[in-house]
Amino acid sequence: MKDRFNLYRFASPATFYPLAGALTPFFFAVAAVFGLAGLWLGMLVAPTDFQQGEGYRIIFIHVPASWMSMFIYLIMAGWAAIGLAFNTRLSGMMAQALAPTGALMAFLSLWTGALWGKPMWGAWWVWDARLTSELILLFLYIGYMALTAAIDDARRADKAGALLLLVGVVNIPIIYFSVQWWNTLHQGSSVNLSKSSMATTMLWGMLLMAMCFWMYSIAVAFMRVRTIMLERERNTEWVKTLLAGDEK
Amino acid sequence: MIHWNSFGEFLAMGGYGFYVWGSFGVTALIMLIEPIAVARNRKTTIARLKRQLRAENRNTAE
Amino acid sequence: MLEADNLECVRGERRLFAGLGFRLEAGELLYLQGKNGSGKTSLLRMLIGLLPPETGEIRWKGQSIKSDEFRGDLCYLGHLNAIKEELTPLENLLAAARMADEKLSEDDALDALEQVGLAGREDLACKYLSQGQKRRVALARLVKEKRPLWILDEPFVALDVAAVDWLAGIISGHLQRGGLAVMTTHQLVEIPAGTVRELRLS
Amino acid sequence: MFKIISAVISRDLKLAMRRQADIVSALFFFIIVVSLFPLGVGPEPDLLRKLAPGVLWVAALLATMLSLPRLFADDHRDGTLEQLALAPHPLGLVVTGKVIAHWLVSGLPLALIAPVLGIQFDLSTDALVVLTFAILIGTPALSGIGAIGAALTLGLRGGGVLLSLLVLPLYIPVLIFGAGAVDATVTGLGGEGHLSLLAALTFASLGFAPWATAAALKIALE
Repeated sequence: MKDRFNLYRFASPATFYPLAGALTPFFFAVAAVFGLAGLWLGMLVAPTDFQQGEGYRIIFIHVPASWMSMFIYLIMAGWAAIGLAFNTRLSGMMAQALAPTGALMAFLSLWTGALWGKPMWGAWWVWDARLTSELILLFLYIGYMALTAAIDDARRADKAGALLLLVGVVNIPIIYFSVQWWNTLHQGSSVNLSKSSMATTMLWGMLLMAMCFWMYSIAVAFMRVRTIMLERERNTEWVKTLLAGDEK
Repeated sequence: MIHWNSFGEFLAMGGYGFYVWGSFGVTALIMLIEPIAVARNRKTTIARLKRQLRAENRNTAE
Repeated sequence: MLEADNLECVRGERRLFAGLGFRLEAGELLYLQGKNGSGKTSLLRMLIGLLPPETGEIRWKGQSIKSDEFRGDLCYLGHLNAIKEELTPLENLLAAARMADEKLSEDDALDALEQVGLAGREDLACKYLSQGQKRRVALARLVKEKRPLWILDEPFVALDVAAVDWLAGIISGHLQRGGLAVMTTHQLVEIPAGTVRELRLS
Repeated sequence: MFKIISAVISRDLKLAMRRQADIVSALFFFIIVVSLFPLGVGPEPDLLRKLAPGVLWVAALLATMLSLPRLFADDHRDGTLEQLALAPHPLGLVVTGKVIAHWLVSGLPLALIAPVLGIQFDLSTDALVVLTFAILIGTPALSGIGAIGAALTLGLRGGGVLLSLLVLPLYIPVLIFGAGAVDATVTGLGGEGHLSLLAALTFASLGFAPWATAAALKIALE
């Protein structure tokens, strides 16, 4: 019984490695298909928005990027919980592989938000509740990456990072509501992004783009986790055989 | 079916061209650079690990 | 009473030991020996429950050492003295006892300090003491220590001959009362009473 | 349970009293930062009144940050932390004691000096009272949340900067409600709502943070 558990624990990166390798091109391909379909629908077919003109088309990347930035943080927190509860090695590696992509998504969300805000609100940056929360989310990502990078011992880095993620995930709703509340107190008017009634083509375009971002994130995270695995497991037999072969 | 009448109109985005293409351009750039960077990192890591392994094997053989 | 089963220790990249096990009964002392970096301190940290072993299990009185109860039976002395430079030896002893939820009267504490040869220094902040004297402040804890399991990391380091003899006496008294002790050491010190066993890590 | 907490508090206070320079320097940092602002933005009373809540609170956050790295570092370096972790009661209780002690020597002095600094910003008496009260009930949350960061960065290179990076984003709700309470009083809206939310934050973080901190300390001690 004990031996089987051990075997499972030691085998899991070894089995996950080739699996992730085989799936990565597939996820990139699916991401490309979704992306092309989404762009076609969003950029070529969807009609003009009667309030925001053509400028609204930024939504097709702004919203998926924002969704992904939040979703990836949740997934990382989920891996963190698994890692702390069951002491699995894969979970820390997955969280670390996801973090840079999540941070980039948060950055894209801010960047496109600024480019959207300038023509719509007349300013690159407004202290809107969503933009502010997104900025804080970016800080949380950077904090996580800085902490795990600062700890040399991989296992301690995993555990400390996991704890930080859980603390962050508890705090995110509190931060979000406090920012929103603060924002309504100080602004009261003007900035309102309610998207009126959205045409179905727009909605579909957005969903397709969201799927594209999702698949892309999985693909990149798989690529990254494979490198992390090699690095971490370099003294195990499976990595040594792999390296002795023609792994590229 | 297609919303635009001409390619120029598509590029102009009803006067929002700079903002729309600025958003899409940077996104495309990031989505291009990130996988390339990850792949390069992977290559250098593998090369380094292979070097280390070879050095180790030499040491044990002696 | 203290059992270790099939312990494996991995620190960073290296596997320090594997398949290690032992059993220690009342009145027995276990000497851990081995070169620097052989995992002595890691094994001690496993035994006190701060370092979870990669595999294997450690039991105290038949139960896993993860319980609060185990820590109530444990007295650990690390290679760090765990004394505060700003406090006097007396304050250090009293504060440590209170924070460990132990009863220690001021008289007992003064008595212990006298035994380790710090009479007259009770009210001097520890930063004015020498290295050896600081070590004695840390060791003074053992004088009134009634907990059954002592785990000591290099207790004889930085002590002069007289102090080594005194400490050996304290440890053998502990063993005679039915206590257990695990220690790492470079110098083998003769302990007058109790069964002495050795474990060599390579 | 209270015996352990009070034992830790009394020891930490005794240590702090023998090292008063630490308390005093954090306090002076607070005073100086707050006093710099009028020099930077100009002496118009209306502007200063508007800025006061935010400036005082941000300075309070930074002054708290200043003393956080040492919260566990000394105990870690001399081996006391190991002994505390091996005591036969949950480590969370010890952390609770340390957090309370930290607040007594960092948050409490800030609250006591804050009304004096508020006068520099031409705040009304009402606003001064609310400011003091807000800092009084908000700073325990800062000590609690900060303890998590201090434990996570224990023994790391550049731990101090990293600590601010981790902890400051988590301080945002305290900043918002703390400064909001004073702001609401200044504008005549009444700060009770903010203050009760601030109290809720403090209670939640004092209940939750010590256990997260204890877990982080155990990771650091491995």
